Amino acid sequence: MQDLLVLKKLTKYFGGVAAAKDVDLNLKGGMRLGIIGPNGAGKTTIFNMITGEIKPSAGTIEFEGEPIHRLKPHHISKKGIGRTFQIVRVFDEIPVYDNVLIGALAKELRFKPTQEQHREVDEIIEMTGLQEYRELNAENLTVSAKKRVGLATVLVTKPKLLLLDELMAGLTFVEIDEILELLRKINGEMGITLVVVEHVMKAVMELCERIIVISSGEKIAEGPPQEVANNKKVIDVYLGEERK
Amino acid sequence: MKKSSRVMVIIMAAGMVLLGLSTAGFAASVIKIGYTAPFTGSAAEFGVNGWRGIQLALEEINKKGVMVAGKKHTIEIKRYDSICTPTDGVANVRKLAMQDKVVAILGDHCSSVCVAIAPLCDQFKIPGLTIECAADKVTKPGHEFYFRMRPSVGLMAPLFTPTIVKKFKPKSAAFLVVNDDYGLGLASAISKELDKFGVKTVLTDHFERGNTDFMVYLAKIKKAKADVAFYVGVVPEGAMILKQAREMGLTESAKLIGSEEMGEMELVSLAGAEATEGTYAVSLWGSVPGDFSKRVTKRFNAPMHYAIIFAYDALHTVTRAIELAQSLDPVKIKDAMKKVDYQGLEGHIKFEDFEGYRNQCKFVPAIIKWEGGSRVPLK
Amino acid sequence: MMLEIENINAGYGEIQIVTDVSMNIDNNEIVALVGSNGAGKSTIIKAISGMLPVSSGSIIFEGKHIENTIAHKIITNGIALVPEGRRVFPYMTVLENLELGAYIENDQKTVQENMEWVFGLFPILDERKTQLAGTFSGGEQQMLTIGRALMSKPKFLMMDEPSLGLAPVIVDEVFKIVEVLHNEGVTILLVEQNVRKSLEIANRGYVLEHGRIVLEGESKNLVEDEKVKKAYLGM
Amino acid sequence: MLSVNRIALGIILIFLLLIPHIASSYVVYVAVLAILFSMLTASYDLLTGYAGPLSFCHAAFYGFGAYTSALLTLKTGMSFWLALPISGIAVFLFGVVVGYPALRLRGHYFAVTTFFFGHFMYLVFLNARDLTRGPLGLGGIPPPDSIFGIDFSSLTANYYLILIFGILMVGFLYALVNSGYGRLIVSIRENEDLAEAVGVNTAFVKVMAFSISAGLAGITGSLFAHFFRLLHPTTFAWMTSEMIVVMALVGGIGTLVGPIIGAGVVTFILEMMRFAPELRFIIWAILLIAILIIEPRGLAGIFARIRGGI
Amino acid sequence: MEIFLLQAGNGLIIGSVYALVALGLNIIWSITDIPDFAQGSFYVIAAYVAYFAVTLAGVPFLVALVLGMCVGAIMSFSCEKFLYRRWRERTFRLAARTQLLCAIALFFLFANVANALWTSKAKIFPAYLKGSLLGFSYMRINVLLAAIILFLVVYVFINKTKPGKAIRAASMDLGMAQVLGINIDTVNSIVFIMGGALSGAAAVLVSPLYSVFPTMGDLPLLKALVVVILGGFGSVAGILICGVGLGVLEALGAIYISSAYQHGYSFVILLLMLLLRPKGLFGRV
Repeated sequence: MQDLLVLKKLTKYFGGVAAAKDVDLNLKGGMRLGIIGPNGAGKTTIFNMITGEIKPSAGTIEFEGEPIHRLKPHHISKKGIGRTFQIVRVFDEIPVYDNVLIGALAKELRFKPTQEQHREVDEIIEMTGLQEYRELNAENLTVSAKKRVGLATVLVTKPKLLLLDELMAGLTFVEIDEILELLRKINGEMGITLVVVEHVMKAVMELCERIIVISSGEKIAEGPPQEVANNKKVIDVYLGEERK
Repeated sequence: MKKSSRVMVIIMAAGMVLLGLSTAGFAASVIKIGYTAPFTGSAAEFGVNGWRGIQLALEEINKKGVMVAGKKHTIEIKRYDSICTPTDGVANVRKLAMQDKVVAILGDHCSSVCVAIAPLCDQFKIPGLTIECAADKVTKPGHEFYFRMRPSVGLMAPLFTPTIVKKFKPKSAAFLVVNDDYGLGLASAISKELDKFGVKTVLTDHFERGNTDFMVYLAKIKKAKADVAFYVGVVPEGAMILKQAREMGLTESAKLIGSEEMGEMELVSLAGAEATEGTYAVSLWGSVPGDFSKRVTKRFNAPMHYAIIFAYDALHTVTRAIELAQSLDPVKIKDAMKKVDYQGLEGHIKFEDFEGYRNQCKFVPAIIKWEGGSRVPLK
Repeated sequence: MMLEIENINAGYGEIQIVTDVSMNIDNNEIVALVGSNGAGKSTIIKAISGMLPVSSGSIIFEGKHIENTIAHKIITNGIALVPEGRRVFPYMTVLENLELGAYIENDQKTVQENMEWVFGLFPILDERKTQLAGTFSGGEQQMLTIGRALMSKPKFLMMDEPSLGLAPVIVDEVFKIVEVLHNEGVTILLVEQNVRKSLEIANRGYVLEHGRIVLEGESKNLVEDEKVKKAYLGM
Repeated sequence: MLSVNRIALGIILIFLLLIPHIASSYVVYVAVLAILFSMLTASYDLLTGYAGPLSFCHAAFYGFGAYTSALLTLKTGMSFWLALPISGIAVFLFGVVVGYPALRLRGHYFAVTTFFFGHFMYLVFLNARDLTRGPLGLGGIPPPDSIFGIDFSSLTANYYLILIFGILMVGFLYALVNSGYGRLIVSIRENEDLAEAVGVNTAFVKVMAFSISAGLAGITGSLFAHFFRLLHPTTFAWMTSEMIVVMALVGGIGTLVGPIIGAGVVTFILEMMRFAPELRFIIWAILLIAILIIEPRGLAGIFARIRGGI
Repeated sequence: MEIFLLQAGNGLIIGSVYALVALGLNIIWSITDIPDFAQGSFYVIAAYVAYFAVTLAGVPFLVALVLGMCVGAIMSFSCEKFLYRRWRERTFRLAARTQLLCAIALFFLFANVANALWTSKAKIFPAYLKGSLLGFSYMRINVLLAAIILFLVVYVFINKTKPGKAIRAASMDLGMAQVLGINIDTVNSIVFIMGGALSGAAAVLVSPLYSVFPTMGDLPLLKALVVVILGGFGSVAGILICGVGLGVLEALGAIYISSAYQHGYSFVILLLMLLLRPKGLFGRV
């Protein structure tokens, strides 16, 4: 089967500094991939390159066999890549329902939203557990609910690949568990491939089938969670090198 | 619709009903005369000064009282701001005619506004008297109810151009004019007249009101080597032009001739005698009586401005017409306007129809030369 | 006790990042505050330095309540900060950056003395004092930030991720400086993700996980503790 | 609630329809100006209230539409009924040309640039004398040609014509902002990056909002030209743009109803203040600052607060 | 050629006035993110105060200049302290927009106050110096000289003094500056005082050349905004170069292209620059 997402020698320089360097990645459809690494390692840079917010300095990104690294973010979104943001972003001053509806309309613009679109929005809202907030303005919600609104808005665009940037940050353990369950459902029932950048290791370890570790812009390890967690290089990166 | 919008819609509805109830007018016990003029914006000086002139005239008139049909009346002025824009001028006139029910309207000062309100005077059948609009089309072809004391630009140019040609024998002329209808109109009228005498216009340049730096324009005139240079505009810019022209040495290479407002003492007070020395100006009106100038200074602590004279005369003219008509019917006052024969501060005021003009006074402008800060009429 | 933090809660707007955190720092200690990204280390630093308000709890510095003090007043107590991401003033020279470090000091002589002291610690700054800070490499900028913080002759120095994004050689240098400063009598709060290195030089350590202190104690004990590893790698 | 709402709307409509029969021609004239300003603020609201960017050049489009329509009828003898849509489309296209580069700028840069653009267009109106007759004013514009036997040279007929267009325009804008397109426009105001990330072509939507807003101002300009039948550049100077911004703001942008009410309120206040010419704009400026201090969201914000009980 | 030189010199002088206003605007904008339109009205009021000081009280020009600067500074300071500051809270969504609108409202307010108090009639500022050099009057040359002196003063203040360095630090990293003990309220007050004083100085300097009237601030303000954007919040020198450059370009454009659009060139230059170099000619932000 063809890989869903292929990164080849993806590189990005800011000034003279390499935020990402020669990153390779093959991602099969239906996977749950975690990207971890210390602060400033370049995870978000890689994310932003995939979603088109920044252009790579070198290297290619292929999605379903098609190069996408020259496209604008909204084109990439239309191809089937959705994302959430590190600092939670919602459409502040409008109700939750309309937030999600915008996602549906961005996918398929109708002068008057169709019954089908309304139904989809309803479904997604129910799935993300936002029923009680439907009519509330998104800005008035808790962080956890806002994050779910962000997730719902992107889910309704029916992405094939979903990039989640620190979705768990700032949530309580209970909320994290809820989100994890939701993510499994998204992956299992909807068949959406997940890529998560996460600092809450517990979540990554529980959720992901495979993990890649980035440090100083370079991929230093790849493999199943347990293997990665016991990789000496990874431990060194996280905890600092042991004094020899 | 949002909830807050709903409340607003309701309040809007209530407001409109209230507005409707409040539009009923009230009866007048005095003679009401309207005055529309720019009191704000770049032309505000005209309105402000015009209002001074009207206040002076009003004091005199009300002290004496206006006898109409054996009854003593006083005059009340309703004045509104036109900001020198036609839409506001029209709103003023409509308000004066429909709400205030004035018997006559003074104003405006700006030609663009006069052009817009002149037809309205016909429509409402209320006589209007412009204070100082100069554009030809205000009285040519003219309107039955709209009057003008001062000559239009088209009337003026043929009267003074021959004097200039005879005196200076120029071969070329340059124009520096304010970019409004007055400036452009007068410049093209003079240019046309000069053309008849074979004087070529080598340069016409425009500046905006409020401009302060004229070095560019003056440099261009100097470059064009014109024999006479006309500057058409109002005193503040004129004073600047003269000061800067002297700074540049333009006064030596070309004869500078200012438009009619440059013939006022005001110019000397602003630019100084030195800057005006040896320049010329078209002058529209005679010398102002000294005691009137003193009154202005005493009452307003302000220098003389021709808008004061014009507005003063305008109110007196209208009052004269009311007394002649012996009626407060605007149509009768209009008819009486035609009979007014009055010696105002600015000259002889008598409205006539001639050469396609209607309700227009005839003044003959003179050319004056500035010498040592005083006006010396050119023979 | 130099600094006592009692049950503080803080965060950004409605997002609470740290919950009921209590810490103590004694005179002339190096205390390491470790924990994974997003655990809330920087939030604690910001709360102490007045850049973020605390919603409850107290911060007591030398017996004086300083919680929710406006940021520019904190430094007058003798607290200085080496911020995360260096944050030098890029279009100013090294000298100007250092002078700003002593902004609260009005006595020119003291400023000069402090400057000598800093130049003694970082000779490279002396060599390049007229160069624009923005043209410096990451390591050099880090030296400058530390030097700038020292210009106010602080009793208490907070360092937020001083080794982040630096080459290993430079990292070693930074840690060496921390030790030197400690020897000069400066109390230091070290926030680091380089757990092993920071615990090595620290007297005591606190481990922060998800906005709460999960472990505290002598640093040599912490180095060996499996919980630290768990806090980082989530096992 | 909806029924109250309908009744209120009904009262407004009936009142608006009755104005020429119960009020003097002065009031009718002011009402026409108020409706024209309402149309301008409502169309302005589409850009600044719904899409977000703060613009200071709406009067430039108003003027462009007015001059286009006037010149078409004067120079080619075209019928008003053709010149109106053509000028709307022309201004729309002009909006695309201007908006595409300008909207790449963000925040204050865009605002200041539109400020200059407004002034630049004023200079064009003033100095393109061959076309606009500059400060001499463009006169002799014919009234709308009679249609269905209605003669549009009277004030009353013009009032109804402009009222109908006003209602149509507000209806159109109401439908637009509540449609799918409207939601995408709002998404840009609320979070441009997020909108782009979920697949909204933000650059395109912004330019469209800008151009539609401009085009509607152009249609308003055309109506004004054939109502007033005399055009002068000062009518479209930056002062008018400011006025539109202030009216929209006083009412509360992003609500559509707010700016319309703002236009009515400000026009009304300025008319009431005609007796004190020198103080008119001073009071007006103080009023604006007061509103900014009390509630930057304008009357709509004040009403929302009253309702919210805050 | 003579005209070219004359005009270029003239542009130089006008440009230095733009640059003076722009300098204050630039510092204010880079620290507080407010395009302070109100500076245009401080310019007007300062000119009037200086005019009355000279004509009524007969003070020497230099005293009037200082007086004008003080008036500008006080007004600017008060507007920041009592108005802009209340919207500084960064979490407040409409902060930026509200501040901009307030600035415009103030600009409008003072211009109309001047109109109401002193009418729109231009007042001619008496000449304080006679004579000329190479076709430029001494007063005209003085504008340039004074501008250069003021630029030097600001340059020295910003670069060599402690408060100046604090201002520069605050413009680069507000948060860090605060941590180092810099009081941001004080910094704001200082920059607004500077801005007002510079606007006032520019106004009083040109008043004897031109005249004093309520809308006199419009053009310098508009041009100064262009200069700030062209300069891209650059250095003091960048502002001077942009300001003078714009002045000269306009002056020459008026002669060689068309004087009708003299005040439109800045827009064309601005638009070109924004499209080609969105960060300004000397941009660093």
